[in-house]
Amino acid sequence: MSLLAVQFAPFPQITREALPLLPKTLVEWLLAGFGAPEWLVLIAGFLVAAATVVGVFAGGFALLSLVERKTLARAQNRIGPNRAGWFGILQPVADGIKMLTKEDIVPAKAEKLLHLLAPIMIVVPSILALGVIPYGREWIPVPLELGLLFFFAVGAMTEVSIFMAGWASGSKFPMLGAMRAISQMVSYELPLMICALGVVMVSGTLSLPDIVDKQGGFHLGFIPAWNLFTPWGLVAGLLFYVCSIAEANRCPFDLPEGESEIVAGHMTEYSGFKYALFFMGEYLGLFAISGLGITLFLGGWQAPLPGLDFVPSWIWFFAKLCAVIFSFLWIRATFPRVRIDQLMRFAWLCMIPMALLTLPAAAIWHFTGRGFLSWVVTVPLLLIPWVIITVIYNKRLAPTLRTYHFAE
Amino acid sequence: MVETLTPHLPNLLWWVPLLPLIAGGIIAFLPDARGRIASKLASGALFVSCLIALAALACSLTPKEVEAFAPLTWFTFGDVALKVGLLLDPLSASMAAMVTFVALWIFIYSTGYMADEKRFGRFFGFLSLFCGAMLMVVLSNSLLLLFMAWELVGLASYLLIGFYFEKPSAAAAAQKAFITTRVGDMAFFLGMIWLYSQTGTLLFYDGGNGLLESGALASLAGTATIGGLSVSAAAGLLLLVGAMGKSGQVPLHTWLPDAMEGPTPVSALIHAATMVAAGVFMVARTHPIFANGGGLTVPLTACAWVGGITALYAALVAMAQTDFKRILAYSTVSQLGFMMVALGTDGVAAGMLHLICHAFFKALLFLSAGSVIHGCHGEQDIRKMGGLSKPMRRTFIAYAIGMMALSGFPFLFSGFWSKEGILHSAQTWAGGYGPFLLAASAALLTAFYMTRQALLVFFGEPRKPGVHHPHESPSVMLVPLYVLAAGAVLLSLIATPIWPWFEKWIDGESAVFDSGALSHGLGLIALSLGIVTVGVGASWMIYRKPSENSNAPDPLAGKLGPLWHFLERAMGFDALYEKAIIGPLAFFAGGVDMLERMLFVPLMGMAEGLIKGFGRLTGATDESGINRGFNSLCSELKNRAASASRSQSGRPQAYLRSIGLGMSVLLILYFWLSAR
Amino acid sequence: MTPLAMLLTLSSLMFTLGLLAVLTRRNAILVLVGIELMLNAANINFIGFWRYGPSDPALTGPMFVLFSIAIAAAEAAVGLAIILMVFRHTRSTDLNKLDSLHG
Amino acid sequence: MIPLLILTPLILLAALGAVWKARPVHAALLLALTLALNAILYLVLSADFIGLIQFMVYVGAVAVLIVFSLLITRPGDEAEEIARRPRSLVTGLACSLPVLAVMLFIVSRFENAGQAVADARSVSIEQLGTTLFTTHAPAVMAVGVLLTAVMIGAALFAREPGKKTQTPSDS
Repeated sequence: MSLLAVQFAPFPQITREALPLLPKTLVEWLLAGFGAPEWLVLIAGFLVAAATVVGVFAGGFALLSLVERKTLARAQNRIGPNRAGWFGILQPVADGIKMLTKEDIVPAKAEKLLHLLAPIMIVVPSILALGVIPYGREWIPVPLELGLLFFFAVGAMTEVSIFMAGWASGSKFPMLGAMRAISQMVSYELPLMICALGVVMVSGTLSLPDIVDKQGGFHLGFIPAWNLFTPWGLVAGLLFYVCSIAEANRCPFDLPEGESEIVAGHMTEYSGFKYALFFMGEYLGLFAISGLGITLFLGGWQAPLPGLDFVPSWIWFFAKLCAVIFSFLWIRATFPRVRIDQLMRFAWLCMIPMALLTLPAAAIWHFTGRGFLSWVVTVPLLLIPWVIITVIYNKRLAPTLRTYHFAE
Repeated sequence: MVETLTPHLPNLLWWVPLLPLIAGGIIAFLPDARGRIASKLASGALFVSCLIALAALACSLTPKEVEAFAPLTWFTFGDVALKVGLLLDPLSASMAAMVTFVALWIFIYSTGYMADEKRFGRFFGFLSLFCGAMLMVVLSNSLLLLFMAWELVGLASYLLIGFYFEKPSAAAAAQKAFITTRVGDMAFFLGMIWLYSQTGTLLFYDGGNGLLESGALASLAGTATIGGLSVSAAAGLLLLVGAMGKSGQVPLHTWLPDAMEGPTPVSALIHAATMVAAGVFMVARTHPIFANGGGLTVPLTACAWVGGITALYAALVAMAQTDFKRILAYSTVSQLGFMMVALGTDGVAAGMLHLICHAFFKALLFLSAGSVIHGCHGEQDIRKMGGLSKPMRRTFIAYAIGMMALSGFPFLFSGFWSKEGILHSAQTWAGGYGPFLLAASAALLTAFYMTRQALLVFFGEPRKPGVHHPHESPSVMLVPLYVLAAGAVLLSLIATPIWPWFEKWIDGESAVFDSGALSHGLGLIALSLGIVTVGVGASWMIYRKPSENSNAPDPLAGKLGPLWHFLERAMGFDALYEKAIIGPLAFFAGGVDMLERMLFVPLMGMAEGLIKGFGRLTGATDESGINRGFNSLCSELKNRAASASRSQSGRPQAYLRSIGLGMSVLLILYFWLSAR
Repeated sequence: MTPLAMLLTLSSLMFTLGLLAVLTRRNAILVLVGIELMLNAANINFIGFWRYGPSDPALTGPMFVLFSIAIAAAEAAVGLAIILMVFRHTRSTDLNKLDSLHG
Repeated sequence: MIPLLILTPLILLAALGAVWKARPVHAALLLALTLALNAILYLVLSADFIGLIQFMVYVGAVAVLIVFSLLITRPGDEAEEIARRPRSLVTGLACSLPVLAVMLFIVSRFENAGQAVADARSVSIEQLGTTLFTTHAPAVMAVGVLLTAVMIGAALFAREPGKKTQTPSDS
């Protein structure tokens, strides 16, 4: 009875910006209304916020699996899945049901506990990472002061979980796949962080919302003040983009679970729901890393053109996200897989030096007044080494025409 | 020619003694096989030095004051510099010329005489060494240099007497000669040191402050020594003893007859002409010291008496000798006695004259003796010879000239005049007639034994049946005989009182031709004529018909009986010395040896035992105590170390455990202490 | 029992466990695990004292921890590199076998 | 205080597992767990930056490194490990227990040191940055040099001797 007697506070006014926070405010409002204790309301609010994020990106995952297959097909001049529902829209549901109903095989020699734990450990960091990215002016699930650091710290867990997955399944292939995956991720994490460092240095804070705020405003009226449109930002952005592909183990760098090589890499011994979890982990990781890329270089939820204030900020974030994801898919459709030694050499002898270069470039850019003059100074500083490194030093990495030896 | 030479004299004169010495040095390095070269080298060197000596003689003919050449400083010790140098005055010039001339002909003679000798080179090496030393004695301006050369001469005589060192008698004779002369030399050395300490210099003539100049002589005369003798007198006596040793005067004469063991040319050169004359020359050279203090000084009287006694003694002994060369040896001793008498009685010039003449005819006699022995194939006993005048005619003639000169045949021979001069100075001596009488009787006996020798050797029938036809010596041996014979005769020219050139030259005045001089010395000449005729006559009477067999007793032996045998044994001097000196010495040596054996040997034995015992003791302690202890200590240490090293197991965790323990113990200790 | 005491006991226990691991483990890599534990124990101390000790404007605690983390990482890297090299050389990481430096 | 009470036993258990576990990989993973819990402890103690750094460095890098080297050397001697355990444990304990005793004795001195309830104290990035780069600038540079040296050294050590990094395209 006492429930009804509770006095409801007036429903807070929902603005367009705060639309994604609707469920959170709704639940808080209800609990408060029902006289729940303060900490309960707080926790419930957090939980609901988290739920919304997970829900959004789980939906995104499902959509992405379909869209990826569609775009790949279109790129290869075929139609892609269109049976399951109108234009194949229900294909993810079908995959999901397939995954759930598949028998969950656990190899005899596997470490039972670790085998189970591995997939979970892969999804958790991605979700944590998603929690810290600012999606909209209002919609920041966890506004951490050390947001970026948190993102990378959590990112570090993925290597351990991949190792667990590979080692726990007991057999040789997963082990080898895990080792290759780990070496690849460790190698590419370094340039990733160094590029992010550039942004941190320029914007002066580690908290992601502040970084996005700093990217507001427009140069010369129509060019948005995103980090991408600065000399060092361009280079750092591109490097960040390439590293994020490698981090997500996608296409040119999808060596670990390359179908034609080591079966499915560290995921060979998994089937059923665990396998699905792996995929979910991968895609969520993709969302997280591209989200970070957007916040650092593409101005997060900042509008591309002036005068578009009426559009809520999170719309811009998701638009950019779709664009970036599409570019991933596009790359996956076009580029051949890279060999492991080329991959490693590219990371250590090409990416890291350039990433290190962006730091002084950013410093010089900052201290020469960030204007036209700084452009003139920093561009050669970056261009010349880039030419030296790619053209002269790593000539062997350039793709060469394949020569076919036909049996005489 | 004289003027051109005098400026070069100082360094030319040095070559006179140096050339033979250098020749001797070179010969010493030549192997014996190259003997021929040695003789040519030695005679060549001597020939050159003889030329220089004659040239020097020519320079010193014109009488002028004594010319001492610049002395060289031999070596300096502290601020004192010892100087040596050469001297050219009539005395040294005449002696140098005589020595080189006689030695040269003896060299030539000995190339023939020693031809078949195995060690030919070595002989000539010693000879040239001797000549060099003798010339150094003669020409030296410093008593030290003289003494040094004197010793060298003694060495040379030792080497030459002991030339046939295989013969034990020769070796013993050489040793005897050397030791007896050493006794004399010791006295000479003491005298020299004494003179040096008094005057501070040893140079004879040194521009005013030399030894023989007035300044030094005055200082010597002044200081009196023990027994009231002045220093110069005492030193003079010592020098006299040195001269007696070298010239074979009575107490120290025993070595000279035995020196005949050496080859005959050696006897001729050394024991007739030169070396024995060294003593006489030294006395003549240092005469001012002897005569220091004026009048009848002690050394001079001693010299005279010693000379007289020696002359008579040697003449007596010579009568009873049967060995050809021993007779000549004793005659040399007596002639030296004559010279000493001359020097003792202020007849320095007469003494020197007799010395030079004696050198010529005594060398002649010895060389002829050599050729006789050579002819008789080494036979030396006159009793086994006889009638050699026919087979060895030329040797006989030379011998005869020498014999007549020695025994003083009148007028023609130098011996007569020089002996007459000595008798004259002995007669006019202030110190009494003693020496005169001794000298006269000695002269008589000289004539006697020389004719005895001549008769026994050259006249009568050859007594030795085995000696088949003795052959005459080759001309290389005869030519020197003729030259020396000529010398013995020609010297009389400068010796006669008519034209006493030599005496005046020695005394520094110029000689005056005075035909009347003979008239006022007639008594003495008559006396000496008488002496000679008596001596020869008596000898002729006794030895006219020598008995046929060679071992018949000597006719004189029958008459004198025991006295003859006494004389034959040289008055028993050897036996005397044997008993008087060698006996006690041997006894003393025996006693010391016994002392040694009785006292020292056991002592040493004890000491040895002690040391060996101590050694054994330390060895034992070392072995048992230290070694074993040390080894056990080492092995203990090693085991302990081994166990300790095991803790260093190499396992890091073991180390960490110990670190942990250590740390906790330390901390506990720290807190426990701080809590207290 | 103040939180600081709690933290200190935690760190000493952790240090001891690390020490035990270092002393007992035969595998070189697991010794490294022990060493990491000991280092973390030290870090806990630093943060504990910084947090509950007297206020410290100079932030020595955190500074120390930062440097210690950096150096621990470096040490782990070098240690493992060496262990790998030794492994390649002797085909074993068993510490008891690597005792050639014995006395 | 409560989170502390929860975390401490967890950390100790994980650490004990890391030390005790026979299988090396399990031990390594448990180490990763202890390090993660440690990071969480730092976060609880409101040393955020250090916690995240700890998490990133230790869990991300060191644990992976250790696990990686375990993969390479593949130690398989768990059986022998167990067989030998009692003896080595005894010696190990004998050495480490006194150390523990000493430490606990010292800790007992601090029984009531420090505030019971901590005041709100946190370190901001700016504070950390300024102190790090002003007072400890040389230290930071030294650590920089050290890390580069280590990187090069480790690369050199781990390289197969003699074999140049061959890439197929070089043939």
